[in-house]
Order: sequence, then C-alpha cells, then structure tokens
Amino acid sequence: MSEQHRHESAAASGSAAASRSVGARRSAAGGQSGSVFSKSEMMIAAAARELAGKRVCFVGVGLPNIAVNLAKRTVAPDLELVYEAGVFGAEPARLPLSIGDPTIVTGSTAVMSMFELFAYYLQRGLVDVGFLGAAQIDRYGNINTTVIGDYAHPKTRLPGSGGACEIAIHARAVFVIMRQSKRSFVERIDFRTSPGNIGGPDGARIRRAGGWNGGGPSVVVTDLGIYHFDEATGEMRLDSLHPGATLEQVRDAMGWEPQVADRLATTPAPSTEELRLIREELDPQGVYTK
Amino acid sequence: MSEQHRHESAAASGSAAASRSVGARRSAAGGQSGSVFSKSEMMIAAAARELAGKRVCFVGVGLPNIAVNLAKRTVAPDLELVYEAGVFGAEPARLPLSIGDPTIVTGSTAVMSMFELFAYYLQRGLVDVGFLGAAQIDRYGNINTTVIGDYAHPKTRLPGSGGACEIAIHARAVFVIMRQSKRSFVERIDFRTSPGNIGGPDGARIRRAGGWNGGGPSVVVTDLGIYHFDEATGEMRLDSLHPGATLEQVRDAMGWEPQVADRLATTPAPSTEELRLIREELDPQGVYTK
Amino acid sequence: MTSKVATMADAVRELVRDGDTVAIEGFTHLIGFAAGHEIIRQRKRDLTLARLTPDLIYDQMIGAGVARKLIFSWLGNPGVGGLHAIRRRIEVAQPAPLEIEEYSHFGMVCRYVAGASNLPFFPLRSYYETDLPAANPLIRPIRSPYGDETVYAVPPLRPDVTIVHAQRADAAGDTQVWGLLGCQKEAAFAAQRVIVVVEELVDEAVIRADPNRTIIPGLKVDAVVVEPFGAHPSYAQGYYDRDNRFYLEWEAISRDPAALEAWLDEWVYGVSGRAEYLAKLGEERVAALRPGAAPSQPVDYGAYR
Amino acid sequence: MTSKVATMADAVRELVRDGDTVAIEGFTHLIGFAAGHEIIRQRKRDLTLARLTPDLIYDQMIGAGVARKLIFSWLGNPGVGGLHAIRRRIEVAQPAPLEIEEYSHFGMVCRYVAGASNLPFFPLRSYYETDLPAANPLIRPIRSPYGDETVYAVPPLRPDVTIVHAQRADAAGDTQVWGLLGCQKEAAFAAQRVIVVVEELVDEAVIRADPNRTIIPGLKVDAVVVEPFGAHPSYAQGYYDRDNRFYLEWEAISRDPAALEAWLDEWVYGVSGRAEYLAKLGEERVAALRPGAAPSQPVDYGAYR
Repeated sequence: MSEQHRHESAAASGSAAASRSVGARRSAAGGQSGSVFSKSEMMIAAAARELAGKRVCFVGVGLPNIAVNLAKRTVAPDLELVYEAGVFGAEPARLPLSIGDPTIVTGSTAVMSMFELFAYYLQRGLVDVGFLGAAQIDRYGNINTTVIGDYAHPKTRLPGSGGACEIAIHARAVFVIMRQSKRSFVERIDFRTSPGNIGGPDGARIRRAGGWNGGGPSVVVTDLGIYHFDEATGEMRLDSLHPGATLEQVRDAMGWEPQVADRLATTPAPSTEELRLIREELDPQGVYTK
Repeated sequence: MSEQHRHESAAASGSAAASRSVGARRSAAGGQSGSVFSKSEMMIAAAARELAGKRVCFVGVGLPNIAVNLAKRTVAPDLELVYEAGVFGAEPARLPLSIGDPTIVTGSTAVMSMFELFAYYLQRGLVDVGFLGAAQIDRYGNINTTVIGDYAHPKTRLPGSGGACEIAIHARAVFVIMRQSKRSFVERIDFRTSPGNIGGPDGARIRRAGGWNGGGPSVVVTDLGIYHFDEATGEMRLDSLHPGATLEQVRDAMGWEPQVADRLATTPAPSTEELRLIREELDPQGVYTK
Repeated sequence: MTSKVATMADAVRELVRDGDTVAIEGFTHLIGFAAGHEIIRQRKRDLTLARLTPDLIYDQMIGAGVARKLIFSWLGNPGVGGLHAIRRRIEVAQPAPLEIEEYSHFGMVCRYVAGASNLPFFPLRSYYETDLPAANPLIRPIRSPYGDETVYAVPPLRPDVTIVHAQRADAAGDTQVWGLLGCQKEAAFAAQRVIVVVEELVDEAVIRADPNRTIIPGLKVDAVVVEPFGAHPSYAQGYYDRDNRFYLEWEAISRDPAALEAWLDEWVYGVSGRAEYLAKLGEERVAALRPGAAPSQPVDYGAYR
Repeated sequence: MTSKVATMADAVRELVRDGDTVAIEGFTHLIGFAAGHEIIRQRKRDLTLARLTPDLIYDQMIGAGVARKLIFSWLGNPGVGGLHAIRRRIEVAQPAPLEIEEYSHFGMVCRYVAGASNLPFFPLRSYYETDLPAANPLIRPIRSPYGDETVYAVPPLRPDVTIVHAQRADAAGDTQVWGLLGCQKEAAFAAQRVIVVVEELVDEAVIRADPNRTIIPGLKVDAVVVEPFGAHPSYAQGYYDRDNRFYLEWEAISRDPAALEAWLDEWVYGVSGRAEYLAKLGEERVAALRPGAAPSQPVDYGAYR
C-alpha cells in the first residue's frame, strides 16, 4: 500500500496524518490567490509543483493521488501514474477512494503482475518519483511505518513496509507528505522501515556503492512548510514556510533543531486555478481536502 | 527446441535420426496387425504405449508429437500437451510441422511466458514426461546434443541444449526416441548436455540429494527395440526386440555390450487401429512416418 | 475430464486442514471473502495465514480465532484505518498472542515466485539499510557470484492451500482473470492444493478461445467453487465495484471485540453461506455495485488447419 | 504524447550501432526478419547477437557478416536441419571465427529476467551434472542461504538494443501481443533501447480498452515501425501462418556460401525494404498464409465513474 494508507493507518494508530485536517478547510489565511484554503490544499499544491518535469510517478491514494493529478493538469502533463497493484498509465475516471479501486484499471495503458511491476518497473529504475508517508521521520529522511516502541513488544503496531522500503530504495526521488509534530519529526525513529539518507553525510555514497536506483528523499511537504535535503550533510532543510506559518511553530513541531535556508521563502499560496482543480475536479466531495 | 528438432539437426549433422526412415515405410515385416509398417511407425506405437497413465507431457515435434497424439487417442486420453514455447493443453488442429506452428496456440488451455513455462511448470515439477533426442547417448542415458569432438574446436557443431538439460533434470520421466548405431550409442559421449543416470549406480542418489524432480531416463525406443533402465546399476537394458530385429543387429548398432533382459520380449507390432490413426489422422502425408 | 466443481463447504472441509499454511491472495482485487468466512464457519484452528495485505478478511479470520501465525507485508484497512483484531493480538496478546513473520510487498511476492519455481531462495534488492532483516532473520544477504555485489534473499513460501477468487473458470479448473493480477498465479503454483472461487462457471470453449487470459490451469486446481459476489466487499473487475461503505464500517466493528463478535455471529456464523449473506445484504445494495460496460475488443487467434 | 513512429531504415540507423549487443527476440512466433534484414542492408558490424534460437534470421545476419559474437541456447532450423552459415564460422572459422556464449533455454530466459529486474544474477536449477558450466564459466554455482542446497546462477543480459515484432502498438509505443509471448517482455525491459515492429498501428484507445494485453509500455520504447508481414517467414498469430516452404529451402541455401550470397543479394541488398520484399514474394504466396478467423470473446473491464 502506498502513502495515504500508511498514513491513515498511522493516523488510526495515534500518529499525525495529513488527511486529518477536518475542520481546517478554508480556515487558513489566503495567499496570492486571494482566497482561503485548507492546510491540505496547501500541501497538495506544494507537492504538485515539485513534480514539474517528472515522467513516472508511483502513486498512493489520498493527498499524493490528488497532488499527482493536479500536477498532470498543470506542471507535468506527461506524468504516467503507476500503482503498486500492477497498473501503469492509469487514467482514473473518478478519484480512487483507495488503491483497491477498479477505476485505476479500466482505461489504463498496461496491467501486469505485481512481480513484474516491482521487478521490471520499480527495481529496474523506471520510476522517477515515489510518495511515502511516515509515522516517524528523522532529520535524514529515514522513515518508520512499522512499530512505535520495541519490535517484539510494540506499543503501537503500524502497517509495516508494504512497498515503502522498495520505493525508498528504487524511486529516483522520494516525496514525503505528512503533518509535522514532535511525535512524528523525531530525533531517533523506533524502526527504520524505509531508508532515507541513512546516517547523513555518507547516505549518497552508500546508495551509489550499493547500486541503488534511488537518490534518496527529495522533498518533505508538511502542513507548515517545504523541506529539501542538504547534499553535503544529507539533512532536511526548511526552504519555505507556508503562508501564515512561523519558524516558531516549525520548531515546536519537531524533535530536533532544524536547518533553515539562508533565504527562507514563503510558499506561494494555492492559485485560483489550483484550488478550482482540487475543489471541482479532483476532490469535489472534499474527502481528502476539507 | 524439443526432441525432433535436436534430432533432425543432429541428422543434418551426420548423426542418425529417427525421421530418416524414408524408404523404410511399410517395408518391415508385419506383426500381429498382419499389415506391413515402417520402422518409424513401430517406434511411434512403442513410445505411445509407454505413455499409459501419464498426464502431462512436454512435446517435441516429429515422432514424439505423433507418439503423444497417438497415446492421447489410445492409452492416455487425459494427456496434456506442453510446448516449451509457452503452451499448456494444446489441441493442434493439424499436425504441427514445427514447434513454431500457430496451431499449437489456437484452442489451447493456457499460453504463458517462457519464464513461467520453465519456472512454474517444468522446474516446479508438473511435467510427467519429457522427450529427448540425442546425437550420442551412453549406457546410463546421458545425452550429447552439443558437439562432436572438442567443445572449443568441434568436428560437428550440434544445436546445443535448448530446453533439453532442463527436461532431463525436471521431467519426472524422460523418453528417448532415436535410431541406434555405433556412432550414436557410444561408450563415452563427447559432451554431456543432458544428464541421465550420470555415473550409473549412484545416479538416483545424486538426483535425490540434489532435489531434482526428475527420476532420470525411463525408456529408450529405437528402430530395433525398447530399453528400460536397471534400478540398481542405472544401465540401459534391452527389454524388447521389435518384430524382425535380432540381438545381433542390436549389438552391431551400439558401442558397448548391452544388458539384455532375462526374458527378452518381442514388441507387439503396431495394431491395425494404431496404424490407422497414424496414417489417417496424425500424419496423412507421411511426413514423419514414411 | 472430471469436474472439480464443489460447494464452498465441501471444498473447505476437504482441502483446508487445521494447522495448514493458507494463502488467500488477491491484491485489493478479487479478495476471497466467501472462502474466508467458510473457514471461520468451520472453526478451523491453528492456521498460518499468509497474505501481502491481511485486509479485513484476515482481521475477521484472526478475530474469529482460526490462526496462530500471520505472514504479511502490510497490515491495514486501505484508505481507512487499522486492523484492530490483529493489532490487539500483537500489541496486547488479546485474546491470545499471534506470531508474525514480516516482509515487504516485493519480498512476499518473491517468496511466492520462489515457491512456484521450486527455488530454494529468491534474490531482490530490497531491505538495504533497514531494520527488517533484524526483525525477520529469514531475510538474508547473499553475494552475487559475479563481482562483490550483495543483494537480499527471501525463502520460498509454499502454502498447503492457496485460495484465489477469479472471474471465471471451467469445470476442470482452468481459470481466467483480467484486471489486477496481483500474485495469484504465483501463490497458486507455489501451493500444494488450490481452491478457485469464481463469479462464473464457463464452458471449456470460452477458456480455449482466449488462452492468454488463463492464469492457472486445471492441472493445479483441486476444487472450483461457483460463488457470485464471493469477493464482496472487495471487487471483481467488470462484475462489481468495491463496497467502500463496508470498509468504513469495519473500523468501528474491529475496534470493539464485542462488536466484532456480534458481526461474526450475524454475518458469518449466522448464515449458511454466501447466498444467504447476499440476501441479507439486500438486492438494492448489491445492484448499486454493478458497473457500466467497458468491453475489450476481440482479438483473432486465427484458425490454422 | 510524442509519436515514436519511424521507418525501419531510420529506426535501425539511429538505434543500432556498430559493436552493440542486439537481441531480436520472439520464440518461433513474431521473429523480426524485417529488422534483421535492415541491419544487414545497413552493413552494421561487430554486433554481439543474443537470441535463444538464432534461427534463420541470425544465420542470414551472421552469414552477411554483421556479428562477431553469438549468445544463444539452441542453434538449428527447427524441424528441418542446421544453420550452416553459423556452423561454418564455428567449425572451420569460415570466413572468420565467431565467438560463442552458450546457455540452455531457461538460462537465456533467466538472463533476460535478471536484466529486466536489475538483478546481478538469477538462480535456476539447471546444469547439474552437465558439461555446460565448464564450457561457459559464466554459469556458476551458488549456495542457498537456507540450508546447503546449491543451484546455478546466470548473469544478467542487458542488450544495447532489443527488437521485438508485435501484433500492434499505438504511436507512443504501447505494445500488445497475444499467442506465444516468448521472452520479449523481459528482453525489452532488460535493454537500453527498444525498437518495436508491428503488424498494425492502432489508436491509443484500442490499447486502453484491454490493458492486460500490453507487454511493453511506450515508456520503454524508442521507435515504432509499422511493417506488415515483417515477421515472414515466421508467423504472427491471427495475421499469417509460418511459411514452411522457406524454412525447407533455407537448408540448401545455407549449406552453400555462394547460394547464401546470391540470396542476400536478391532478397536483402536487392530490395529497399519489406514492401519490396513482399512484392517480390508475390500476392498469391502471401495470401495463402492468411488463416481463418478464431476470435476471442470480449471481456468487460467495467466503467467505474
């Protein structure tokens, strides 16, 4: 299962989840679009913009699905949607409510066995971007979706890897969408399900030496801002604050002292067109965005 | 490629081949059927009878194909035909002239990739009988279809393994159909392409210990008689002489002193019904049987 | 050709034995709920259940007490929440502990491929720099015989019984699926015994008119059970949609052991089989799940005579 | 979406380079004769040719001098005889030696699977107690990390170019095949560059109406060449039969270097491409190869809106 599933089950396990923004819809101050928008809408728009120029995207359901479809309608018209269930080139006629939705199959380019999907597409290195969610993430982008507490006697049993550890290793770039809090942005994760930049500075070297396809985590979009990763240290760096968010809020919502870009930007608010697409075409019932 | 191909290419390379019976058609003395029949017809009928009770057969084209189809109409009505090209449950509407014949696909039960055919059917152990031909065979049923002479500087380059080494290892039983001569029944084969009973007495042990599916060679049908293999010694044993063939002819056509059954039988000649099926339904043009 | 058509009750009674390793496969598509319910109804015990995504069906089965062990790669109710009956057994051993053996999706798939291929292991490039090999010592590094690269290996998974739901089969068990294929073929070939549950029983001629769609030959099939809507609340491509309402409702049922027990009493123990379950569900709800038509075009195999 | 449709001449000129490892796959079915002839016509040199069954097409190409090495598993003219141009180079180095690298069928298939899967090796249970590992030191034993079983490994095969013939594709290169699948999918995913040659160019909607038949997505395809009867004298399921007469005739042509040269002059160098080749072949001979109809029935994918 992909992003949103891990996500939401993590939510059900007591962790923060992006979809849990009920009540926040259209409550945040508007940006350049002049309109109000929810935190989820900001996260979707920010993630979609990062997909500019990408070709093949391993999709999860929920926010990543909407972000990917928004990108396809804006910055990445040639984006091909891959679902781990064994679909390439999906053209869903409705917003899939889960990855177990037959609409991802009808009208797709190719359906293949899961062996072929994972071996010939993902492990072969044909996937440009994969989305991951996290119950816990550390400063190097390593992710835990397995357990809170000890593996043998967990305080909270999370869903586990699914395809996440494979996406983390093989997707050329990894996008993370998640809400941040001291419980989710932690100094030390309880279990490493999906490798990010591993120990930090030598993460890139370990990936190259091991012949991994993936370059590691590329961007983390939270409800407060956008992080990229410093090439030298492998550490997450806050590059942009969402409209209305403050550095203090960010510091209060993470377990380590964050690196902050010299020129900290403000994320452009969702444009009128982005909001129109999200609200009218992609999630008209507001299932994921309210 | 399967039996007949190896076979015929071996023929083209100067070795004996079962299909080279041109001119022999209906020249041999008749048996209980009272009619005349060719050496090829005798070989086909003898091989077909050995298929009694078998379920899944890896088919080659030529004599094995006719033998298998004869068995399906007589002693083994439930026989399923498997072609290495990736077909299970073929029902050819005409006699396939090669394994590259589309008639093996149309109307079959299942078509799959060659990976799946070899991995999930053959290596998995689902094939009861495989047919092999040989340019050279030794007393333990080890087979050479690779080279005559030295591998690096061959006197005659033969086709090679194709799927033969896999059939020899994985088919529960291996049937060999070939003409015998001092050049083909040899004391020492030049190259072991397909293992039979290996060194003889410990062949069965090696197969068991290595976890092979295959029990080794089961029967060799030649133009002169029928051989099975002695369980204790792993050596070929002449159990039956075809009508009109003599022990002297047999000895003159092999490179070692053959084991002969205490009660050497005479192969029942092709029955009227066997001959009718071969001549009217299976090879009406006499391509393989004249 | 002998018919392998059987009732679900007979197929499960004869082919699923206490203590077996059972794989009900089908990734989001064609999940074998009808078969799982029959296993609950027959009160099978001490099963080892294997499945990439245990999903609601294994939450129900494990909640009902049929299993002692779970082999899996992702444990959740996709898009909704958790599988609380399973989690209770893992987190607080209620009502009993549950042994687990955990992989990633590709790791599970490769285990079935190894089983189907009669291989002693299968290599894959997963697990690097993760804690998974430490959590599951059956995930082992292996060096390539060409250079010094190291990959990981997983062992073959060889279920005693694999159960798959499919769109159609003939009476001999020749089985066809379209839409998502998951790893049903591999799980079936890996197994000792196979039960196929289908939406429709078709004539052998239908199968033979399109052999490329066959995923399992009758040769590997022990029983064919005809059970329309047997994958509900999951879906069957072209036959019915996923019943999302039930997935949403499961969250509350699964959280409460008493509610789970009541649900099992009403919908599993309280019905004789799938026909009664469907009648209880009601015609209207069932009818609402049927999709519009989206037919493929025929292809020509050619008559070669 | 950008169209990848190209002429055979352009596709071969741009995508096949001297010294490349080239795989033209298609096991008995859909053999890429038109592409092979264009490679001969453009006088490519020093190729390493990979293919399970070199068949007539590689006998022609190797006879024409395009290759320095052959990777294969079975060397013959199925049902007829030998490949004498290749054998002359192996047996008596005439007109030049030919390097060979030899496997079994399953070994070759596994090499493509390893290449397609980005694995450093692939395990299989072949080669036990044979002389093949001694003849080819790239076939190596490997111990299972579970117990003391030993199997064999083959290394990945990663062609610079894979060429496959298929029944149909759209302009983006999304390719569909039915009937025998051979190892075309694996050979294509293993390759750096892919040329697809098709009987018919179809609209994207035809592909999307039956996604289970797609074997290669446009993503992996560099050029789509529309070349009806491009697999003659082999066959295309549903389109034309195998032209057995030519396979029989090849035996004599291949045995005689002068006859081979004359044949190449007439049928390859002497024509501009497949259209002229077909015209030379004659309408009657081509028409006689067309089969009767044996259509599959449509399946319903369901419209889910």
